[in-house]
Amino acid sequence: SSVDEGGSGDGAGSTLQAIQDAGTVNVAFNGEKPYSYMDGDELTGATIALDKEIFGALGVDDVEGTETQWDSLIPGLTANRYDTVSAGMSILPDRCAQAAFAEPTIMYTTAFLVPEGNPEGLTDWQSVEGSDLTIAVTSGAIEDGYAKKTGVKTITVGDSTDGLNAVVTGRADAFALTGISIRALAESTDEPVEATDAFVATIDGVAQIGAGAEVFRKGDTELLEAYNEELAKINGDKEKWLEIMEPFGFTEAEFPPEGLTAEMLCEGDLAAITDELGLDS
Amino acid sequence: MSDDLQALVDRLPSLGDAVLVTLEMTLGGAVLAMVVALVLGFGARTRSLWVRGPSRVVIEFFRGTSLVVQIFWIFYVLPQFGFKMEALAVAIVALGLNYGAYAAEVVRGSIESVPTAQWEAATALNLGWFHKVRRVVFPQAWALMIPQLANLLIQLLKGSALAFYITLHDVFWWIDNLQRDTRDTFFSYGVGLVIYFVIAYVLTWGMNWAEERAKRRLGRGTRPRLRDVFGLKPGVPTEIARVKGGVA
Amino acid sequence: MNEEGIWSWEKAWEVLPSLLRGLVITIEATVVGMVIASILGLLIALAMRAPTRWVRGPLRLVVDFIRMTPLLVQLVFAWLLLVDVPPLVIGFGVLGVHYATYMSEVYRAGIEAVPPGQWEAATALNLPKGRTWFAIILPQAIRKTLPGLGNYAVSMFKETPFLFAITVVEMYSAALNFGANTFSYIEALTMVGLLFLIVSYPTSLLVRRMEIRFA
Amino acid sequence: MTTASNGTPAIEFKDVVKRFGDNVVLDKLNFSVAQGDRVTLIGPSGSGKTTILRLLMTLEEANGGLILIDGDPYTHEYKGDRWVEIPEKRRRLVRKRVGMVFQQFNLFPNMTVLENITEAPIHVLGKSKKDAVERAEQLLEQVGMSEKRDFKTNQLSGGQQQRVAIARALAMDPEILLLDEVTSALDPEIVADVLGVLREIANTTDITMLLVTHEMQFAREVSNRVLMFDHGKIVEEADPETMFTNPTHERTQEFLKAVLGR
Amino acid sequence: MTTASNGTPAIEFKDVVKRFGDNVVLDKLNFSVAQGDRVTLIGPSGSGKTTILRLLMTLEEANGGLILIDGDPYTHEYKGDRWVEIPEKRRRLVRKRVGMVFQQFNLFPNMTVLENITEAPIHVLGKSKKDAVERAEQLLEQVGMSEKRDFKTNQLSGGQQQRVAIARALAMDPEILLLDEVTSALDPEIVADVLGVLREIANTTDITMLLVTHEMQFAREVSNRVLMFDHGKIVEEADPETMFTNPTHERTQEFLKAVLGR
Ligand SMILES: Nc1ncnc2c1ncn2[C@@H]1O[C@H](COP(=O)(O)OP(=O)(O)OP(=O)(O)O)[C@@H](O)[C@H]1O
Ligand SMILES: Nc1ncnc2c1ncn2[C@@H]1O[C@H](COP(=O)(O)OP(=O)(O)OP(=O)(O)O)[C@@H](O)[C@H]1O
Ligand SMILES: [Mg+2]
Ligand SMILES: [Mg+2]
Repeated sequence: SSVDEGGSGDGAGSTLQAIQDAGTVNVAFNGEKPYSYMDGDELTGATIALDKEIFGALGVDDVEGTETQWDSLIPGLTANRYDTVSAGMSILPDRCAQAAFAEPTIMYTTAFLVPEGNPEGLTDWQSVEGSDLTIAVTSGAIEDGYAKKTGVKTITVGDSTDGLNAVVTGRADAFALTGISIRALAESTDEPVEATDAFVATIDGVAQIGAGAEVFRKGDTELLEAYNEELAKINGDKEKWLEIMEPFGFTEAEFPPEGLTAEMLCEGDLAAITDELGLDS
Repeated sequence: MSDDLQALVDRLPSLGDAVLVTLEMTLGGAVLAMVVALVLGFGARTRSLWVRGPSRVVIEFFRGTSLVVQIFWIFYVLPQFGFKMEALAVAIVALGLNYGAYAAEVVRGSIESVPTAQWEAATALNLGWFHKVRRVVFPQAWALMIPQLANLLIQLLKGSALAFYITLHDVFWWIDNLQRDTRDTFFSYGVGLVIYFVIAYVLTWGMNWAEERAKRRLGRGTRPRLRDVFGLKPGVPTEIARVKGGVA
Repeated sequence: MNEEGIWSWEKAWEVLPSLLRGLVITIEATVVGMVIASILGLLIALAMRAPTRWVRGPLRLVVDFIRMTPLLVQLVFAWLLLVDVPPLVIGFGVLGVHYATYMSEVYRAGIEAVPPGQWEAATALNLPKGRTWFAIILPQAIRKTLPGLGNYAVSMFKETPFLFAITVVEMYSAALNFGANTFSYIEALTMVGLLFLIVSYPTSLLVRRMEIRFA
Repeated sequence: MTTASNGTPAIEFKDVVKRFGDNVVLDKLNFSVAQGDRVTLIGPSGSGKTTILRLLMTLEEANGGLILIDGDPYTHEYKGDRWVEIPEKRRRLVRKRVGMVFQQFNLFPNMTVLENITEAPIHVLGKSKKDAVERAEQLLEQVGMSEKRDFKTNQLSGGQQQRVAIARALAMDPEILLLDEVTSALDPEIVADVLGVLREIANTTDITMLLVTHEMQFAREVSNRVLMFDHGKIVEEADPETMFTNPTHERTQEFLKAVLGR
Repeated sequence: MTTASNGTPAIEFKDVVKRFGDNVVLDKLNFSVAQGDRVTLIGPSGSGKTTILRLLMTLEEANGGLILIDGDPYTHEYKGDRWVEIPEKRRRLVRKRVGMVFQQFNLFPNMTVLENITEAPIHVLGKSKKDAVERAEQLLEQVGMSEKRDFKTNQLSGGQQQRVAIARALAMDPEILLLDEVTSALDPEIVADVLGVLREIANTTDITMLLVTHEMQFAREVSNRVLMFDHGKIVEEADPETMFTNPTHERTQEFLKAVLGR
């Protein structure tokens, strides 16, 4: 199996050096389609494909994976159990204090999973704001933050299947998650549910730009820089990016706009970013 | 449903490995727990405060903080202090320490339920402490302990489902994956229920057999009938109410 | 290793309020679950003494099945099936039923530990069955089971994290939530461990006191 | 206290059979005890003495034969030509007339001395609490335990517990009192004390007594008939004087020699 | 079997004090037992008889005073001018000379009859298994239990268990044998049997015996000295004949009357 034990960053030597010597990098993943998951015996997914490309360029041919629950991705990284986290984790200011994010690789939109026919007619965040609908959100996800800020009633579920169950059983009126995940979820089930169109949520008049990225240990600056360098080549070439990501259902909508950096997202001033990049929701 | 079955069949080959991991954790954890229980159980009833005190602290600590938190610390925090173990080892150590602390109370209680007169008779024959314990007291306490240890073993088995939290591919991980594949919680958890039940049942048989054997050694009980061994016999026999320290 | 070091007191204090809110749920679940388990457990133990195999057999099977399968799965099943019941109620109920199967064993042992001489004395005094149970046997049996019940209370307390699977945010899921948002898992989970210890240690001291008193 | 001294035996065993597994303890045992009689059962260990008392108290079920109390069938009766078990309800009516004191006292540890004694009169005989307490105090006086009425039973010595147990049995005003080695769990010096209480009861009431004891001196003093058992059979039957001074059967001689002659 | 009959007492109590909490059970008790003596302790319940035997077996710790076996200090000794506890290692050497038989037999239920007897000789005396088994069989023969050598102990009756317990104590070849009411848990008829075994041992060995018994007849037969205890003090001391027929102290008279005179 491709699942391996242990990161390469033990001791004093740099992680970059270590993985280059070994020819193997060990990435943690959460088994969530379409980001990073096992397909039979093969580790695959959009962020994995990206990793293979980038690490390959760094002279590391093998990308191995350690499957971990969402909540232990970061603790395992800090504990040197693996080298990076490849799960498209959102770049958030609080998180930046504990771990180092690479530059954005995927732009996030939001969507709702709703009962077939979308009885409540949900389209964007404004359609739930101020309503008395109950929205299911996954524990610690950005949508949870949106709901808190806008006073939307939520229940917290463990993972996307639980979110599906919450909608099917009527415990929640909708399940909010990233557009990509909701689309994948709706496709993978026979239950009478559907995905709404993805949107960029606007909270307090500010477009909630969100992006996911590879995560590194704080100390692994050298590896992070090397990774970013290779990533810049892909991010600078939309065709190349789509070539890698499209097979997993990603579209141009998820392509990170030029100029958007992890540092900006870590700052957390979304209004400033919108202005600077001239984005509009 | 037929999709579900297809997914189940596809995943069956990997079930063997998953069960193996669960069994390794359960049995490894149980063996370690027994060692821990013996050390702490006897430690907690010595007269010397220097032994009893630390034993009690360790027991209360591992019973008092929960298993998840212990696993978290051993797997994710200790490495940051340069103390790193393999995931399976971590699972076994955590399960062993946690359930060992519970089992220590069972051991202590059972040892205390062996009549003092037995210790005294052994002293009157001038047997040394270790010899008294090994040959006289423990074999009698053992028969009292088994039913409660059997309960703990089932709890330990269920506790091992936390292994996925530390990247192990055990039965629970397998079920979780089945659930993601099928998106059918009922189906996949139902399958999981059956798997855990079967493992628990087999473990219970083993413990029933051990109990009958221990009782026979004491000349109590009869030769175990098949029904005694294979029946889903309730864990706790009459004598247990006398045993202090109970399961928890 | 983080350059900030492993532990940040700031984060620890920051997470505390939401943990305490979760702790309230945790304690509620334990108390309510314990009440259900104590009563249901006793009923099961009594039903197990029914003279007919047609009661004992099926009951034994159900009890063993519940005892031998994971609490988490039972919670999720109940949550999926009982659509109209609030998750908190399901949590209390399932915890109670799950532990009732353990407690029934404790009660059974307690009842069987009442010396046969007590039954015989009651018969010799011609006391009716009900009076024998309620005035003679149960008062003696339950005294002996108190430590066992206490132990299960401590243990149930530490199994409440499973409630996260049915959307009940108790202490543990509050910690995970905090961790996911900030990546400060160490502080959050360590505080959870400490809070567990702070609550369960006095409880287990109390239980041992009872052991000594009722021994 | 007796219902009628019309010659109906207080206790009658007819062909009573009792087995434990393959072990036939009583094999068609026949004997009867007249009203007001004081009968002592003696015999080696395992001869079935306790079993007889337990059958009478319905703590054991007989495997055959009839047990009658005051002529009333107690455990089984013939109906048509089949054995029919007597329902618990009717059995309780008969059982009211029988009281028993155990070797191990079997007091209820969750109750005080007084509650032990009043429990059954209140809940079985339906006495008022006041009446029951009054009678209990009278009995406690009689067994010399008045000052201990509010003690828990485990604060009492063995001899004191046994005296409470005797009072408890008497509180039900039984016509028949069964006593199974009531002194053998007691310290030797205390034995005399408890026997004194029983002697007084024997002398002041006309209660029918069936007792098992190894205190031959006591048997001699209170009983008017002694039955020697061996292997569930009556080997010899006589008044105490004859039995203890001049036993005819060889087994009895041997037994008495062992018990008395050391 | 005795080391030397040079006049050193086999057992010597010097000012021995034993308290349980506030309850002073032995208050500066002094007495000694010569080698080969057979001494019976009598006295009412709670007078401290068992405590004396338990102190000798080191099952209790004395609170003061000296206990000597063959002149060797056993539990404490003066060193310089301070009490020093004797280490377990040396204590075990002295304890080898003492054997004890308990009222409740206390056989090990997890071992067979033979294993009960050979366990200590093999593991404490370091005998070979063959020798230990040989000696055990000889002892089983002596107590009449040869056919039961491979039985589990709970398959035996009380009397049989007590006989095995006696054999077990003798297998250690003790110089001093302590016997605490060894027949009082037995059925009356069986008592004679066990006493017979002890009588034979008394008659065929020169083992020093210290025994507590309520069987006055037996005390009379085997012992050459009787000590009457009350409240942890020796009230009277005499040869059995004098003690039982002509006790001088009032407490003794009263006690013997209660125990014998029923
Ligand atoms: N519950 C039981 N199960 C099996 N056998 C029993 C049971 N009770 C009694 N026995 C057997 O029945 C026989 C008679 O027992 P019982 O107690 O009546 O004797 P006993 O004359 O009272 O003796 P003792 O003087 O020792 O009290 C014995 O062989 C005993 O082993
Ligand atoms: N472990 C103990 N803890 C507290 N008190 C004790 C203990 N053992 C004995 N005693 C007390 O010491 C006193 C003497 O007891 P001991 O057993 O020596 O008396 P005894 O002469 O053997 O009486 P008996 O004839 O009843 O056996 C009693 O008052 C008893 O209550
Ligand atoms: Mg009897
Ligand atoms: Mg004594």
